[in-house]
Amino acid sequence: MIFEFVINLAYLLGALAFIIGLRKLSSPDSARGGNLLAGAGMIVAIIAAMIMPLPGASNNYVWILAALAVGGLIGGIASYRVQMTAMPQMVSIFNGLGGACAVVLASSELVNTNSGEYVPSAAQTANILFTLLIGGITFTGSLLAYAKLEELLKDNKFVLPRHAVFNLVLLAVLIILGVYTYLLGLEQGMTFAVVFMAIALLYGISFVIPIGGADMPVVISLLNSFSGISAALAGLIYDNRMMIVGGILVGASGTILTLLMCRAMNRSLLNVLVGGFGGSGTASAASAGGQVAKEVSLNDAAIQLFYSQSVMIVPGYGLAVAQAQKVCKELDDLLAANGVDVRYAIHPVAGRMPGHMNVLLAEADVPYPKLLDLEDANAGLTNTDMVVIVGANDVVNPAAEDDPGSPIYGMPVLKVWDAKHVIVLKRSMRSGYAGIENPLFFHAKTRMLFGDAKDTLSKLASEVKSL
Amino acid sequence: MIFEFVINLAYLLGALAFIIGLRKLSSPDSARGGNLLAGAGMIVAIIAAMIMPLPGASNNYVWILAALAVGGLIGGIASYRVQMTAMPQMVSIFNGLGGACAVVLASSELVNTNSGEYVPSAAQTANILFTLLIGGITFTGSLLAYAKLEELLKDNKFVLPRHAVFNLVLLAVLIILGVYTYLLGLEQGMTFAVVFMAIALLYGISFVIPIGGADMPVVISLLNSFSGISAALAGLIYDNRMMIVGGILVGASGTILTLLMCRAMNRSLLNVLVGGFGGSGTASAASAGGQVAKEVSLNDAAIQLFYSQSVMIVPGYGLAVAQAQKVCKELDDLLAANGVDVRYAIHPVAGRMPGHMNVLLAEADVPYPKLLDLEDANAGLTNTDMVVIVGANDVVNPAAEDDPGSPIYGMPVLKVWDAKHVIVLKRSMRSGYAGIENPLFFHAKTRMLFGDAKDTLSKLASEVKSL
Amino acid sequence: MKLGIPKEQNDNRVAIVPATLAKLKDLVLDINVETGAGAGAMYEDEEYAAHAKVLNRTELLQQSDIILSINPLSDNELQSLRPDTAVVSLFQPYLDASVTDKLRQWQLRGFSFDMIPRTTLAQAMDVLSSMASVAGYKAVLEAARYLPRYFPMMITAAGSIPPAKVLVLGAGVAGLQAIATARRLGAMAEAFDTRAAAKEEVLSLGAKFVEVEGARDEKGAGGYAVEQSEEFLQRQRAEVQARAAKSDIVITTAQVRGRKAPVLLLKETVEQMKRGSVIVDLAASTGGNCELTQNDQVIQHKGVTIIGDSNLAALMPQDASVLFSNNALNFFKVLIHKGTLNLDMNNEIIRGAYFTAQPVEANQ
Amino acid sequence: MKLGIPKEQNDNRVAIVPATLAKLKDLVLDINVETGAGAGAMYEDEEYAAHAKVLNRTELLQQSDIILSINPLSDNELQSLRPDTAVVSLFQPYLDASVTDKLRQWQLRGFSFDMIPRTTLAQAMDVLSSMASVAGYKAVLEAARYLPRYFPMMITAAGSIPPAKVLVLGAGVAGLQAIATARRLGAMAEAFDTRAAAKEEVLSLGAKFVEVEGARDEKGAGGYAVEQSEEFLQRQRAEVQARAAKSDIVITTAQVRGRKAPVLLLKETVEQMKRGSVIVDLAASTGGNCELTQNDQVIQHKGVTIIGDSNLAALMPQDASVLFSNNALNFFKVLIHKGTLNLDMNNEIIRGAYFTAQPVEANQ
Amino acid sequence: MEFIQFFNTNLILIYLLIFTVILGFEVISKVPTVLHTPLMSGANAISGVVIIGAILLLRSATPDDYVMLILGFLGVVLGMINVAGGFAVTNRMLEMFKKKK
Amino acid sequence: MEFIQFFNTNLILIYLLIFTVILGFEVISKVPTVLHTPLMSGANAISGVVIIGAILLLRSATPDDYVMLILGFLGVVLGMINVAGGFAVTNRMLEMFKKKK
Ligand SMILES: NC(=O)c1ccc[n+]([C@@H]2O[C@H](COP(=O)([O-])OP(=O)(O)OC[C@H]3O[C@@H](n4cnc5c(N)ncnc54)[C@H](OP(=O)(O)O)[C@@H]3O)[C@@H](O)[C@H]2O)c1
Ligand SMILES: NC(=O)c1ccc[n+]([C@@H]2O[C@H](COP(=O)([O-])OP(=O)(O)OC[C@H]3O[C@@H](n4cnc5c(N)ncnc54)[C@H](OP(=O)(O)O)[C@@H]3O)[C@@H](O)[C@H]2O)c1
Ligand SMILES: NC(=O)c1ccc[n+]([C@@H]2O[C@H](COP(=O)([O-])OP(=O)(O)OC[C@H]3O[C@@H](n4cnc5c(N)ncnc54)[C@H](O)[C@@H]3O)[C@@H](O)[C@H]2O)c1
Ligand SMILES: NC(=O)c1ccc[n+]([C@@H]2O[C@H](COP(=O)([O-])OP(=O)(O)OC[C@H]3O[C@@H](n4cnc5c(N)ncnc54)[C@H](O)[C@@H]3O)[C@@H](O)[C@H]2O)c1
Repeated sequence: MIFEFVINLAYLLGALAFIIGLRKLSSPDSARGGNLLAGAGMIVAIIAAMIMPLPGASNNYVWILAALAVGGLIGGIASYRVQMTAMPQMVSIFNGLGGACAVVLASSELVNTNSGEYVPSAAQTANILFTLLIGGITFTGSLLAYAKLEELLKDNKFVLPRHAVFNLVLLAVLIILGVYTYLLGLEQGMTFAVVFMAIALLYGISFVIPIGGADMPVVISLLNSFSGISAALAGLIYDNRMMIVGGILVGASGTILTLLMCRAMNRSLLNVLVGGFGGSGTASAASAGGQVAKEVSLNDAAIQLFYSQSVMIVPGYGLAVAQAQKVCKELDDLLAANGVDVRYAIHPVAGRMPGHMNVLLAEADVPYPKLLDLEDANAGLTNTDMVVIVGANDVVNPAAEDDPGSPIYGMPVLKVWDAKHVIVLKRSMRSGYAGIENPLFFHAKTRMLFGDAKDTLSKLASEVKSL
Repeated sequence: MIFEFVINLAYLLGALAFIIGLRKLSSPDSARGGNLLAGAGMIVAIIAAMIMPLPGASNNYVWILAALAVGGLIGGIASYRVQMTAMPQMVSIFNGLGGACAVVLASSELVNTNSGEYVPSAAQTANILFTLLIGGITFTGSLLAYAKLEELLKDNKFVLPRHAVFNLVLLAVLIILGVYTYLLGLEQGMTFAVVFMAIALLYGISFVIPIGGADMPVVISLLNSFSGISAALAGLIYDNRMMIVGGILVGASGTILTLLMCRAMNRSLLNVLVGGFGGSGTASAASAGGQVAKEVSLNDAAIQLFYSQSVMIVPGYGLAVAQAQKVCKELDDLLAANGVDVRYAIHPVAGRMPGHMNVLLAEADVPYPKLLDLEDANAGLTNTDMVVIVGANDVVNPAAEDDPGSPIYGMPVLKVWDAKHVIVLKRSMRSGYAGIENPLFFHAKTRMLFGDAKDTLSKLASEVKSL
Repeated sequence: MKLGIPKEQNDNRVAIVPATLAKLKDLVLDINVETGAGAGAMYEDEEYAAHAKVLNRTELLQQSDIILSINPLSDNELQSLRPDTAVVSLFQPYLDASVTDKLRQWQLRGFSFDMIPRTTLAQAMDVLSSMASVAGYKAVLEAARYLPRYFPMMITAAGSIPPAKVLVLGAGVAGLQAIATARRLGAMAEAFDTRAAAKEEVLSLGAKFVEVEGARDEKGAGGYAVEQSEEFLQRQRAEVQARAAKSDIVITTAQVRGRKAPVLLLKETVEQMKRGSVIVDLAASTGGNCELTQNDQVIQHKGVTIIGDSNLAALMPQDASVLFSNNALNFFKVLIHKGTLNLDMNNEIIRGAYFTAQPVEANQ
Repeated sequence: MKLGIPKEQNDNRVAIVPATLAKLKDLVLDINVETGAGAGAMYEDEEYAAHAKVLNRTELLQQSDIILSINPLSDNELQSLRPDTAVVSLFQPYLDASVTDKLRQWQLRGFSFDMIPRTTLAQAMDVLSSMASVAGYKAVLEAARYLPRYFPMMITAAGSIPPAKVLVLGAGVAGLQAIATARRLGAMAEAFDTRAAAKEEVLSLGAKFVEVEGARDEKGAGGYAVEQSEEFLQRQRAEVQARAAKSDIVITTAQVRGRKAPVLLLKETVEQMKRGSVIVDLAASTGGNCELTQNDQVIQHKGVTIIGDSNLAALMPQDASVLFSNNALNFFKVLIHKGTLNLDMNNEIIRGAYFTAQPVEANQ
Repeated sequence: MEFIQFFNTNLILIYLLIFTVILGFEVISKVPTVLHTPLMSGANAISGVVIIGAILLLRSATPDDYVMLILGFLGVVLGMINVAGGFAVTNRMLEMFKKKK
Repeated sequence: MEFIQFFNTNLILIYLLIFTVILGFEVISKVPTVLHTPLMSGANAISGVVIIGAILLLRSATPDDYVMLILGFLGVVLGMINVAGGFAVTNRMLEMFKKKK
C-alpha cells in the first residue's frame, strides 16, 4: 500500500510538475526553469512507470532500458546538433514521433485483439480508434511539416486541383469507417481498423500539403495539441492518470497556443488551414530579382534587440514619413532601461533636407551625444550587435561601396553590414529616393520587418515591454 | 439515475460557472458578465440543493423558502441602498455572514453529536473543528473590519499594549485546545469544542483590531479567502462537490488576490498584519489643520478617468519640476483613444515664467487647440467630468474667490470645483509659490494622489492601458 | 477723469493698444491718445478713434488727469503738467531716488509699475515680468541674428555642425524665457543663478544648472536677489569663465534691485571666448554684467559681439504693447474706483506703486 | 597646381575655412589665400598661414591655376586671369547664358557648382542645398526679427498670445528648413509646393500641406520644378491669398530653374495681410515670388515688411563657409586627380560642372 | 497510515482539489488592480456557496427539531444575505465599467 | 444511457478532466508572443508522456511475444526521442533568454 502510495504520489507530482512547468514556460524569466521542471516531472513519471506494480508482468527491463537509451541518444544528439534556425523543424519531427508512439500503442491493442488475447469494450474500441486517428494524423502531418520547413518539399508541389474537397472526402471516409468499425466491434472489424489507420496516416499528409511554409508553425502547434490528445487517449487505454493529465494539458494549452499564434499573425485558424492554397503568404513579398529577402517576426526582432549589448538605429526618410521619431525614442528608452547601449547613426543625406534627422530626433528629445555622424557611426558599427534601419534605404546601400556600376558608387554610406545583425523596417521592397535596388536587403545578416515604421516600432516596443 | 445525473450535471455546471465567472471577473470588459455567470451558477446550485434526493429528509421547504426570502431581501436591499463609497464595508459584512453560516453549520454538527444522533469520524471531527475556527475568525473579523471602515470604531482604541504577543497566545491556545478536542473526540470534548469556538470568535476580533483602516481591504480579502476555505470545509462535512470546488476556488483566488493587493500597496502581507500597529499609514499624511484630505488610489483614479466623457488637465509648476509633460501627453493620448475629450486649462501664471506651460506642452507636442486659457477653461469646467491637477496649487486656490482675507483674494483662478470631480497630483500637502494653504485639497469633490507627478502619471497611464 | 496716452519717444511700443481701449472705457474714463501713438506697434489712429479722442501731444498733456506711458515723460514735460496730475509709468525710483522728490515738488502723483510688489496677486499687472519675458525671447533671437553659426545640430552632406551652447547668467523671468527659446531652437542651454529656487526652475525647463557654492539667498528680498560677497563673485567669475569659453552665446540677466548689476564677465573672459560668439547683456542699463558692455550699443571685441541693448522688448513692439496694456488695464482696475483714484494705502499694490505718497504707518 | 582663394566681395563668407585646408593639401595643391579672406567668417590670416600662402589679391589672381570663389569674380578680374586658368564658382549659366561665351572667349575653364546634377552621389558637393538650407533657417530668424509679435503661443498673466502662423511657399531645401525652424520656434506652419513629392516631405516635418489641384510635375526635370500653366498659377494665387491673410509670416522659395520665379503674392494679397506681418522672399534674385519684392532690400508696404535679401546664407558666414568648403573639397576630390584637372567627360559630375567645355556626345 | 489509505482511495479527489487550488491561483493571477475590489466582492459572493450546506441541514432536520430548524434557518438566512447581497453589490460596482458609447 | 451511467460513476474523473482542460487554457492564455515557439516545443516534450504507455506495454509483453516486444521497443524509442529531444531542444531555445548581466 505504501508502495502504491509512493507511485501515486509520484504520478501526482509529475502531473503537477507538468502544470507548473508549462505555467513557467509562459514567462521569459522563468521559462528555462519551467522546462527543467517539466523534464523532471517526466523523469519521475518514467521511473514510476518502470517500477509501478504490474501483476504478472514479465517487465523486460533490458528491452526498456535499451529502448530508452536508443531513443534518448537519438533525441539528445539531434537536439544538440540542430541549428538554431532549424529548431521548429526539429520540434515538428519530435512531435511526429510522439504521434507515432501513440499509433504504435494503439496498434499493439489491435494485435492483441487480433490474437484474441484481449477483448476490448466498446469504450476501449472507441478509444483505440481515436488514438489511431489522431496519432496517425500527428505522425504523418508533422513529418510533412518538417519536410516543408526544411524545404525538402517545394510548396504546392503535390497539391491536387481541388484539394480542400479531397480532404473533406477523406475525412468523411474516416468518420464512416470509424463508426462502422466501432459498431462492428474490433474483433470483427479488424481489417477496417487497419484500413482506417492507413487512411488516417494519409489524411495527415493530405491535410498539411496545401499549407504554406509561413503557416507551418501554426500547423505544428495544432499537431502538437493533437499529439497531446492522442497521449491522453492512450492514457485512457492504460488507465494512467499521468498520461491523461499530461495529454489533456498539452491538448488544451496547444489549442490555445495555436489560436494565439494565429492571432499574432492576424489570421484565423480556418484561414490558415483552408486558405493555405495561396502558398507561403507574406514570404513572397520579400523576393525580388530572383533573390529572396528574409523576414523576421516582431517577437524575434524584439528578443534580439532585448538581448543585445549594443544597438544602432539608422533613421531615414521613412522615419520622417511615418513620424515615428517619438516611438523610436520610446523603444530606445525601453532598451536602454534594460542595459542596451542604443545609439543613432545619422547619415548626412538621410531624409530630404540637410539636418532632417536632427530636426526629428531633437523633437523626440534624443540627447545629442547619442547621435553619431557617418564617420563615428562606421567606426562603431563593427562592435554593434544589432542595427535597426528605420525607413532608410539609399544611405545604407552597399552598392555604393562595391558596385562600380551603381549610380551611387563612391558615395560614403553607413556600413551596417559590419554589425552582427541588421533589421530593416520599411513597408515594401520598393527603392528609395535614388531609385536603385538595395542589395543589403538580401544580405545574409539582414532581416526585413515590413510595415509602417511607426506601427512596427510601437509593436516592437510593446513586445520588448512584455519581455 | 437520470435525476442523479441531472443533479450531478447541475453541480458541475455550477462549479464551471464559478470558475469561468471568476475568470471573467478579472478583466474589466467581461467582469459584469462574469459576475452574472457566477450568480447563475449559484442559483443552479441552490436549486440543485433543494431538489437533490435526500433519502428520508423531511425537507421543510417552507422554512427554506422563508429563509431564502428573508436573506435575499436583506441582502438585496442592503446592497441596493449602500453608497458607492461604502461598498467595501458592505462586502465585509456579507463576508462575515458567510463565515457565520459556516459556524452555524458546524455548530449544528456539535448539537447533533451532543444529542447522540451522530458520531463523527476522526476526519469529520477535524473538519468540524477547522470549520469552527476559520468560520469564526471570518465572522467576527469581518464585522470588526466593517466597523473600522465605517469609522464606528476609532483605530487603535482597543489595541492592547503588546497586542501581537496576545494574539500569538490566543493562537497557541486555539491550537492546543483544537488538538486536544480532536484527540478526545467530539462526544467527550464537547465543552472544549464550545470553548474553542468562543476563542475562535474572539481571535477574529483580536486579530483585526490592531490593523489600520488603510489596510482594511487587504484584511477583508484575506478573510474572504478564509470564508472560502470554511465553505470548502463545510462541503467536506456534507460531501458536496460544489461547495468544495467553490470554496477552494475562493480560498485560492482570495489568497492570491490578497497578495496582489499587498503588492499593489507595496507592502508584504506580514507587514500589513503585524505592522498594523502604526495605524492608518498613508492616510495621516493628508490631514492638516484638523481637516482631512481624502486620497484616491491609482486604480480608482484610472477608472474614473477612463470612464469620463471629458477631462481637463491643469498643469502647474509641479509638472515642470517633474518634467512630466511627455507622460502627461501619453496619458492624454490613451484617454483620447478611448473617446475621452481631454483638454488643458492653462492658468496665466502657472509655472515660474510667463508661458512656462506653453513651452512644456509644446515640447510634448500637445496641439494648440487643446490649450484653453483662463476664460475658456472656466467656461468649460462646468461641463467637465474630471479635473486632473498636475502639480498646480496657487492657480486653483478657491481662497482667491471666497476668502477676502487671503493674500491672493481677487486673483482670477481656475474654478476646478465647478467640475464633477477633481484629482490633485502632488507630492505632499505643502503649499505652492504663494505659500498659502489651499482649501481645494479639502473640498468634497477633491481627491489627492500623492507622489512625483511624472511617476504618478506614468503609473496612471499603465493602469489606463490595462483597462 | 481723462486718461492720456502719449506717443512713446524712441520706442515703438505704445502703452495701450486699441483692443484694450474698450475695456478701459468700462472703468469710466475718457481717453486721449496722441496722434501716431500706435504707429510703431502697427496700430493706426483710426483704430483708436472709436473709443478715444486723438489729440496732439501738447493738448493731450494739458487735458489729461492721468498720463500713462511706458517710459517716463521728460522732466520738462512733467514740469509742464497741471498739478495733481497722476503720472503712471516705469519710474524706477529705486534706482534714482531723486525722481520722487522732483515729482513731489511739481505736485504730481507718481505711480510706478516697477514698485508693485511681485506677489502672485499682482502678477497680472507685473510689467517687469511681461517685458522681461519678451526681452528674454528677443535676446535669443538677437543672438541668433549675430551668431555666424547655426543653433541646432546639423549632420549634413556638407559636414556636421555641432549644436550651439548657450550660457544664461541669471535665471529670472528673462533668463528662463531665454533658456526656453534657446532650447526650442535646438541649442544646449545651461544657466546659473544665486537664488536657491532658481535651480529647480532651470531644471524644470530641461536645461542644465551650473553650481557655484556659497550663494547668499534671502527670503526677505521679495523674490529679488541680494548682493553677493566679493569672494563669491570671484568664484563665480572663474566658473563663468570656464563655461563661457566653451559657449557660443552668453545671455546675462543678473540684476540686484537698486544696485549696479554684478560684473560676471570680465574682459579676459570675453577674450577667451570663441571668435564669432555673442554676448547679450540684458543688464546693460544698470551697468551690465559684462565689463565691456556699452549700454544700447552693439560692439565687437576681438571677434565677440556684445549686445548691450537695454530695451529689447521694444524690438517686438506689437505683442509687447499688448502685454503692457493688459498689465496697465489690470492696474487701473485697482487704481481707479468709480471714476476716481483709489488711494487706499492699505492696499498693498497701491501702497507699493504710489511712490510719491508720504510714507504712511508701516509703508517703507 | 596652385589653388587661389580670393576674399569674397560684399559677402562675409569664405570659400575655404582653415579646417578644410589640410585636407585640400592632401589633393596635392599649393594653396594661396587672399589677405583677410576669412575675416568676415571670423577666421584670421594666421589660421590660414599654416597650410597656405597668404597673398594680396593681384598676386593671388595671377599666381593661381584654379580660382575658387563663392561669388564669381568680376568680368574685369576674370579677363585679367592667365588663359587656361580654371575658375570654380557659382556662375549660374542657366540664368545668363552669356557667361559661358565670355569665359570661353577669355580662354578660361569655367566650373559651376550649380551645374552639378543633384543626384544622391553628388549631394556632398551640392552647394545649392547647403546654402539653401542656411537660407531657410535664416529666413525664419529674419522674419522673427522683423515680426512685432511672438512666434510661440503664450498664455500669460498679461494676456494670451496666439501662436504665429507661417506660410511657406515652395518646399524645396530652403522651404523645408524654414518649416522646421518655424515649428521649432513654436509657430504653426503650412506649406505649398507644386512637386508631388513635396507633400510627403512637408508632412514628414509635422507641418500642414496646402493642396492646390492640378499642378504639373515632371519626373524628367531632375528634381526641379517645372513652369506651371497660367490658369494653375491663378488658382494658386487665390489660395495663397486666403492663407496669407491669416498668416503672420510668409516665406517664399518657389523657383523654376532657368526662369523668372513665379509670382505667387500679388500686391493685393500683401495688402490683405495683417499689419506687422513679414514676407521673406528667397526668390528675390530671380524676380521674387512677391510682386513687391525689391532684390536685396527690406521694404515696408502698408505695414507689411518684405525682405528681399537674396543672399541670406551670407548672414551666417561661419557655418555657411564651413559647409561651402566641405562641398568644394568634395568637388575637388572628383575634379582633381593626382594634382591635375580630371576632365573626364564621362563623369556625370564633371560633365555637368564644366560648363565651358564644348558639348560632347550626349551632353546637353 | 490512515492518511495514506485516504490518499490512495481518494486519489482523484485529491487531484481535483489540487487542480482547483491551482485553477484558483491561475484565474486571478493577472487581474488589473482596478478590479481588486469588485473581484474580492465577487469571490465573496461565491463563497456564499456554503448556503448549500445550510439548505441540506434544514432539509434533513426533523420537523419538530426546532434547534436544528432554527440553526438551519439562521444558516440559510446568513448564507442568502451573503449570496444575494454579494452578487448585487458586485454588479453595482461593475456598473461603473459599462463602456460608454 | 451508457453515457449517463459512465458520467455518474466517473463524476470526479470528469471534473478532473474538465478542470485540466481549463487549466491548460489558463496556463497558456497570457504567454507573450516571443515565447510561442519554445512553449510549443516544451508542450511537445510533455506530450511525450505517451512513453509511459509504451513502457507499460513493453513491461507486460511476454518475453517471447516478439511482435509486442518490437512494437513496445519501437514505442519507447519513439517516445523517448520525443521526450529527450523535446526537452533538450526547448532548453537550447531558452538559452537565448538567459538575462545578460
Ligand atoms: N538629405 C537631403 O538633403 C536630401 C535631399 C533630397 C534628396 N535626398 C536623397 O534622399 C535619400 C535619403 O536616403 P534615406 O535612406 O533617408 O531615404 P530613402 O533612400 O529615400 O529611403 C526611404 C525608405 O523609407 C521607406 N519608407 C517610406 N515611408 C515609410 C514608412 N511610413 N514606414 C516605413 N518605411 C517607410 C521607403 O521604403 P518603403 O516604401 O518600402 O516603405 C524607402 O525605401 C538619398 O538618396 C538622398 O540623396 C536627400
Ligand atoms: N508664471 C509666472 O510668470 C510666475 C513667475 C514667478 C512666480 N509665479 C508664481 O508661481 C505660482 C504658480 O502656480 P502653480 O500652481 O503653477 O504652482 P505652485 O502654486 O507653485 O504649486 C506647484 C505645486 O507643484 C507641486 N510639485 C512640485 N514638484 C512636484 C513634482 N515633482 N511632482 C508633483 N508635484 C510637484 C508642489 O507641491 P508638492 O511640493 O506637495 O509636490 C506645489 O504645491 C503662482 O503663485 C505664481 O504667482 C509665477
Ligand atoms: N510673484 C510672482 O508671481 C512673480 C512674477 C515674476 C517674477 N517673480 C519673481 O521675482 C524675482 C525676480 O525676477 P526678475 O526676473 O525680475 O529678476 P531680476 O531681473 O531682478 O534679476 C534677474 C536674475 O538675476 C539673478 N542674479 C542676481 N545676482 C546674480 C549673480 N551674482 N549671479 C547670478 N545671478 C544673479 C537674480 O537671482 C534673478 O534671477 C524672481 O524670484 C521671480 O520668480 C515673481
Ligand atoms: N539628390 C539630392 O540628394 C538632392 C539634394 C538637394 C535637393 N534635391 C532636390 O532638388 C530639388 C530642388 O530643390 P531646391 O530647393 O533647390 O529647389 P528650388 O530652389 O529650385 O525651388 C524651390 C521650390 O519651389 C518649388 N516651386 C516651383 N514653382 C512653384 C510654384 N509655382 N508654386 C509653389 N512652389 C513652386 C519647387 O518645387 C521647389 O520645391 C528638390 O526636388 C530636392 O529634393 C535633391
